[in-house]
Amino acid sequence: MLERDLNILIGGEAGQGLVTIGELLARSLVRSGYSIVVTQSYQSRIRGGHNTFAIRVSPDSIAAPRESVDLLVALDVQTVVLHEGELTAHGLVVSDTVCPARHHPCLSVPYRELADRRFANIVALGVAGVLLGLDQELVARTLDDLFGKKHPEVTEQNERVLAETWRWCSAQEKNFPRLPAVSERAQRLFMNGNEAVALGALAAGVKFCSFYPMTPATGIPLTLAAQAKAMGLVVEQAEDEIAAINMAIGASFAGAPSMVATSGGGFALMTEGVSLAGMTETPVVIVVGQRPGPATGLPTRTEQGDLEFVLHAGHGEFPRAIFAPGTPEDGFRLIRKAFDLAARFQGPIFFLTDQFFADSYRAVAPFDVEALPPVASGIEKDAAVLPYRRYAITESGISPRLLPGVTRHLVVVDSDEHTEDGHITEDLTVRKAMMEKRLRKGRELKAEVVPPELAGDGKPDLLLVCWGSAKGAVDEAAAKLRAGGARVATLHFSQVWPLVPEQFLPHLEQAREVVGVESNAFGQFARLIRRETGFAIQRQVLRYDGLPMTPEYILRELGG
Amino acid sequence: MLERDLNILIGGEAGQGLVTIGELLARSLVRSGYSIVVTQSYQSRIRGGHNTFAIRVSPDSIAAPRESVDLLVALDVQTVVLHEGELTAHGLVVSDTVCPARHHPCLSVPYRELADRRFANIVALGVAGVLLGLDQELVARTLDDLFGKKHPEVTEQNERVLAETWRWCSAQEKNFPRLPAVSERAQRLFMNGNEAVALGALAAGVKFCSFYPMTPATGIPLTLAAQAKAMGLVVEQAEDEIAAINMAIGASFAGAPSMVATSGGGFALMTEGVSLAGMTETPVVIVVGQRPGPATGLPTRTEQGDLEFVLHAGHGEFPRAIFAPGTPEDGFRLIRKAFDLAARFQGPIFFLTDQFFADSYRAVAPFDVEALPPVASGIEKDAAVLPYRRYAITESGISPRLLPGVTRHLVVVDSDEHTEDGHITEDLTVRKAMMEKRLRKGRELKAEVVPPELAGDGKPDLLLVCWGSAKGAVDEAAAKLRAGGARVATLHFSQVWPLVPEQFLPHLEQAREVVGVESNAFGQFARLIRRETGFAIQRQVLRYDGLPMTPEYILRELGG
Amino acid sequence: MVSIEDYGTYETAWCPGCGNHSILEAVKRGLVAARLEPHQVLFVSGIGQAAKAPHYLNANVFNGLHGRALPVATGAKLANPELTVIVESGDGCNYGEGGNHLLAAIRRNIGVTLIVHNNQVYGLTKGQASPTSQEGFVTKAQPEGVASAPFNAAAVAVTMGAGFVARSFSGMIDHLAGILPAAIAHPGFALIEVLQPCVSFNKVNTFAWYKQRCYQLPEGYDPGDRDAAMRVAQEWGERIPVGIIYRSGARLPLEQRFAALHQGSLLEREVDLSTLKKVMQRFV
Amino acid sequence: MVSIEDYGTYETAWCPGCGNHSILEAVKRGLVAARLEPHQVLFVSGIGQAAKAPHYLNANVFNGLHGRALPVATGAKLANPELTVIVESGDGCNYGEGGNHLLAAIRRNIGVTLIVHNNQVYGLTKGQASPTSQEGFVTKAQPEGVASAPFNAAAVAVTMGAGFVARSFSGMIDHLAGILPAAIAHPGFALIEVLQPCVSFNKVNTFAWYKQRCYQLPEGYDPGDRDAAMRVAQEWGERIPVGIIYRSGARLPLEQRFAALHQGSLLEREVDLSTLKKVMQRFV
Ligand SMILES: Cc1ncc(C[n+]2csc(CCOP(=O)(O)OP(=O)(O)O)c2C)c(N)n1
Ligand SMILES: Cc1ncc(C[n+]2csc(CCOP(=O)(O)OP(=O)(O)O)c2C)c(N)n1
Ligand code: SF4
Ligand code: SF4
Ligand SMILES: [Mg+2]
Ligand SMILES: [Mg+2]
Repeated sequence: MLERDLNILIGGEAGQGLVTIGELLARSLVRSGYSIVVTQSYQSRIRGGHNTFAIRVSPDSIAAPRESVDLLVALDVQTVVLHEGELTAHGLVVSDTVCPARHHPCLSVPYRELADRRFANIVALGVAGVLLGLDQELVARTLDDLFGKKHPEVTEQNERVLAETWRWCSAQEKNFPRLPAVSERAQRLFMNGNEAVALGALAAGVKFCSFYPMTPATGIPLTLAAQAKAMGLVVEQAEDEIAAINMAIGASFAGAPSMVATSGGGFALMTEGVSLAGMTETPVVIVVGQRPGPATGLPTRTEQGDLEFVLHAGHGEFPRAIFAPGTPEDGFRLIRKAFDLAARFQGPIFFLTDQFFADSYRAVAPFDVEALPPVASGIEKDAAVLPYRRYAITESGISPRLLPGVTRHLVVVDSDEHTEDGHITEDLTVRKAMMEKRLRKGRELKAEVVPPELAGDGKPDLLLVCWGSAKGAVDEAAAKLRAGGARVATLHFSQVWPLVPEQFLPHLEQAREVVGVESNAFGQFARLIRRETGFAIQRQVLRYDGLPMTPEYILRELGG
Repeated sequence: MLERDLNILIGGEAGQGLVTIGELLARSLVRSGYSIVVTQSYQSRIRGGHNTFAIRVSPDSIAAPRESVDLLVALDVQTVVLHEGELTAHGLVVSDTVCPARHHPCLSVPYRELADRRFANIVALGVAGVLLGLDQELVARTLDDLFGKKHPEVTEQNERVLAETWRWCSAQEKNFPRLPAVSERAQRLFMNGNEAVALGALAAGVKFCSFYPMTPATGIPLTLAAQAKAMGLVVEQAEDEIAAINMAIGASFAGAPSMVATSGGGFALMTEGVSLAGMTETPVVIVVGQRPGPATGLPTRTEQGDLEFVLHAGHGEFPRAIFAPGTPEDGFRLIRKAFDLAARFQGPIFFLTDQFFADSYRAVAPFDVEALPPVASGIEKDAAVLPYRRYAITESGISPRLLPGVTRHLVVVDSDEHTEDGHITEDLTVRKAMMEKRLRKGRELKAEVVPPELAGDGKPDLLLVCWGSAKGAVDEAAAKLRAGGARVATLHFSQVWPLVPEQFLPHLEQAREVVGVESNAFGQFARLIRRETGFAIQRQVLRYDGLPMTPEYILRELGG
Repeated sequence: MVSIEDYGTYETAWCPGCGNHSILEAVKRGLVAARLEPHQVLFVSGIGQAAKAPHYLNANVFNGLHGRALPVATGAKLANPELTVIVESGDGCNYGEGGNHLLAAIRRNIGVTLIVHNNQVYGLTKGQASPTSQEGFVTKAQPEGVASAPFNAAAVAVTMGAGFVARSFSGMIDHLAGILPAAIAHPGFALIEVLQPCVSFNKVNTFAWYKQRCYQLPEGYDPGDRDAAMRVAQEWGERIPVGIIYRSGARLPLEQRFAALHQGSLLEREVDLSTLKKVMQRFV
Repeated sequence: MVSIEDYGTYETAWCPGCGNHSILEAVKRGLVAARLEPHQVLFVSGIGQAAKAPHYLNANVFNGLHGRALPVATGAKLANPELTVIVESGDGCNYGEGGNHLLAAIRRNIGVTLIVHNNQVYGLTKGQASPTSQEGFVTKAQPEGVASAPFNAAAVAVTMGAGFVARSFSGMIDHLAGILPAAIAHPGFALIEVLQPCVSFNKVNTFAWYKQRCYQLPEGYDPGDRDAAMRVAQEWGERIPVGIIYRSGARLPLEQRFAALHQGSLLEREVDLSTLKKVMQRFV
């Protein structure tokens, strides 16, 4: 084990339950106080094929996946064939009694002896638990928490199989390093990016979510749907993405804080609606979980290829903001900010994630629900100035918003250019004034921008610039380089629009070399920086093979 | 009359036939050998409201509209009220017997005496014809050419009314400058931008056009539909824009050179299809006739607000080219180039126009149909290498294209990431190779870029940079400034993507001051130039009130 | 008491003689008959001549995108079921660009009244065929005549089990004004298709054409009889039936199906922190 | 003579036990029965489990976007009417995302055969409700149960006058293989809806569920009788009829309606310069 972490890769066919094992194991690790980074790699199919669930774990705080594997839990032969090469020198394979590993020791598990076929998952979980030195009791409880209610009929058998496996495995001779103990066992939540975003939305007061299923974004509406009854919100599956965004706009107009979640292709269908939100000045939060395109592309993999598309989506000109969380904590915190900005600035606010972020489980410090900053409703109780005009021209560009049906004032909004009272107009003087009113909101939005996070040396030899989910990998690559004596800093943007050059241009200019790190082929964020500041990022680490950014990839590309 | 041009504004309600008068008069002027620039300004309604049809005319070549008016042909009182202020010092109003003009002479036409109500248009035409010094015979012939076949029953009356009007008007005392004579009366075509684009497409061999009606683009499919039978093509109205682009992609895949035409909102719905064309490498020409947004905006006005949207439309990354014609001649020539590039580079090629361009009639030199450069089909007759692979990886990125059903080879294409033979894959090495293959086509596309046109001083004090339909106005503004002794040059881009900095960066750098001129609020093209070259255009003339760019507007904004 | 004056009088952008004028008048009368005050009503429309209608009366208005009125209306109704939500738009808007949303609205049985102004043509974009244009109809976009079969919304709606399906004609103001309150009162989705001459672009289906053909369903007609409704809905040609073709309250409206809405609208609800904390606990 | 081997054998990405396997087999047999060679056929599909089908046989394939197979197929058929164009995709693809195109394809009567794999669920995206999911069906996305009424494509198609409407079941390979050649031979749009169990996500409408309900239309059934077809198409519950429900050759297919196509396909036509010159003359 290099440093103080282990990387466990569970591999097998879709339908073999590897996600179940992975989630149970990962959750057990989190409950034991460890930090984790899960990377899910799956195919666009339901059974068969080859999927993996990787858990990197450490007693220290980690935020990036790792490529090399210490423990390979192979649910089929193919997993060994495909991944043995990724094993570290001390790596161990856990497999069935027949193990095709050629260069690494193998712990051959007598699955059939230990349990009925249906409980093979529990056996695999148990073996991994023992190897990692987990507490049997804790794993058993985790198992029960997750399956006890849903399948009480098998609770007992589950426990028995786990105990049996534990006994068997503990008795085996195995040369596998134990995980270093955690120093303090603080409570952590176990969640992936999608769940963090959904929880943040709930905490922000989301009341309406319409969606059309699309990987990797579907997890958000599903998480919301599971809580819809308890939390009092409506989650509605739409007939298509066009309906989804228009429904959300309608619900928001009528007074429900609203969101949609989709991926590139579905978002493409929403772009007319984006423009509608801009024109009618209706708040709406739009989550785009990126995956590799063009078109259907690689539906279950990851990429950061839609930044420019999202930034310019929708015809005509109107202000917007785009968040790009680097961690689940960011996801929770920033989606709340997104709802707040949507309400206050009355328009579309974007949330740009990706498959890696969406599916990556982490150990997250519990959110102090009572202490969260308030999220604005953006709605007035009554008209301060009469007659009420939905689009009253103001200095900030923000007009007082009333809800239809709530007061006696009529709320009139229009997708055409409109007068202050919301009625269609072709008066070109009004047009100009309305454009300027809308655009003024953009200037105010700038005052609220979350500044990028600089970490490391203030005047570095090397500055790595990144955004969104690449954060963990970039931070760790930088740490490695620093450990090697280099003066390296990182600059991570969790809000990628608007850009406020004063917040970061000095950093770029003070670095001897700046390298952009992003998961796309065009270097989209680097282009954007140049457009906004003139600063040309000369060197780039780009990735567009569908896999998440890793510290190793960055170091390789840097030739380090 | 300043200089050697006249500006005639015909105004009235929709449904009064002002477009008929305008077209007849403009066509007569073109047939008389004059150069014209028509600006149509209309509302999003069928009857009533206030519309204008402005014809600027000169014996010299002109390419921009002019704001001040010499001859105001008012079909209703409102026209005088609204436009008298635009009249030049020597301006004349042509109106009904009651003329509300306050500061300008009025030629009061006894419409009711001269003809039956139904022929009021002919009277107005006749009056304008006499005032402009046109040949009665020529105007009569123009009238007959246009209405003779369609309404033979009124041919005689038309002629009588025209003759009667001519007699009456010639006898009036009027103090209106005649148009300077033309030096040589070369044959010119009378057409607007949409027609030029449609004709160019026909000349390029377009065989399929699907569309959903949307102002200002509808004229293109309508022009094609009128010739569909004669020219052997299929024009199909789709149920929505999504169907339109997917149909065009299907037709193109099967072997018909295909196009769509729409405006911003309709284009928004096409963006997923754009990405599909990129991924499947299917040629398709996409015309986007811009109008002011966001959303429905000002449906009948003009803007250049969708450049960034079109440039980044579609999820994922793939190469594209965007043309932006400055004149109808450009429209004809470049749409042919668009078809050629689409076929050769196998993907979406964009054609960015706007309402001003679409509706502006001009006198266009006839195209030498025999001498047109060939347009590639991009289709192989048979597979050179076996087995046939639709996405064979090549150095140029371009793979040999066969048609389904035409040979015994099977043509397989996929919106998912695919292998060379077109089948769905999740192999990430293949993914990377395919991305790179597709992107290599972008590099080749760069070699074909139409360079921007520099006019005027090589090392100017002032360089005006523009694109698309702003050309005429910018050229004329520059000419005016030069006439005042300034060293001014213009740089016009009729292709706005890809950009090849070597083609224009030296010009930018050599100018003492560079001013960007575009019809949007963000200065989108200026941002793009900065992104691609680092060159920051410091000063901009922007317009976003829905009216076309004019020389006067530019000069005013420049404070000149 | 609400009166027709409360709904105001506006200058319109429609052609003189257009059927839209009468529809507007009938809608205002219908709203008064339904005893609704302007602020209780939300009109949602798309883009087109018909879709301008909500601008010409006093009410809350969301004038959205071409073809997308129904999803906006659905969202608004779900957010605040207390609103009376009426969609008004053209045949192109609802059956062309928005066809998919019509199917979904029927399936959802959302409590929205849809008034389709059917002039069998695209008016605002100057006369292309619409989904209801009759076969052979010649336009500049269809110089060889319309090839597609016309869409019969009433028939499709009845087939799909919509709970309120009616047809009227702009030439019958009282008829339409009479149907509207019933449609609004209907719990669930209600479709009223109104035949409407377009004097500028439809020279075939003129006022006289409709006038001659439209006949009111007889007194004894039972809109609860689905088979009869199917037959009547399919009738289109020399005679065109108008009236309430089908009516059934069998299905619960969508807005009554969400647990979250059992406590009323989604407006001004504070985040329930204690429940949220419980939700968080699941992630431990 | 073409044989089933010509259509090849591929490894699929479908779950063991999935109804798609049988549909694939039936389609191949049907193509052989129709005496079509692989290169004469173009399959167009969308995205979903069903939409992967064309990858698993030898033919020309355009695997496009989710919901958008029909317009692609329409364009291809218009460009080259000699191609046999078959669309294969799921219920979500055709009735959800692509609902508007289904309506348009029926109205156009485009000469395309549409095979809808109807598993009453979204398979590929892991089990959300589809437009055909039955009311009350519980999924992770619909924890309170599906609220919308299921979409009955056959009934809507018959109502709209589609010329060939059939239903089959993946458990009846011969039945489906027998219908396909007739659908392909039909001039104009043909719909075949195939009921198909999804073993992974639809635990309600299982193989046994369908098996128990599906019955073949009796020998004497006349698919030319529109009223009967309406009744049969509406039948869905304890008994589900399969077979050719409706058939009529009354309408010309779209591809025969364009003058430009009277001279054959649009392929490899040179620009007719002399006509072009005449066209230009109109602009003098
Ligand atoms: C996405 C989009 N496509 C096209 C248009 C252009 N458009 C505006 S109205 C209209 C047709 C209107 O027809 P209909 O709905 O029948 O209304 P009518 O004008 O006949 O009342 C179209 C195509 C648009 N505004 N948006
Ligand atoms: C525009 C768009 N939205 C959503 C998706 C995600 N998606 C892929 S397949 C699918 C549903 C498939 O259901 P169905 O058509 O019934 O096919 P099945 O998998 O059940 O065979 C969805 C929603 C997509 N690919 N594109
Ligand atoms: S164009 Fe037709 S629908 Fe539009 S206002 Fe005029 S008559 Fe009415
Ligand atoms: S998920 Fe369902 S539809 Fe998809 S392959 Fe598996 S069984 Fe078939
Ligand atoms: Mg209409
Ligand atoms: Mg399905």
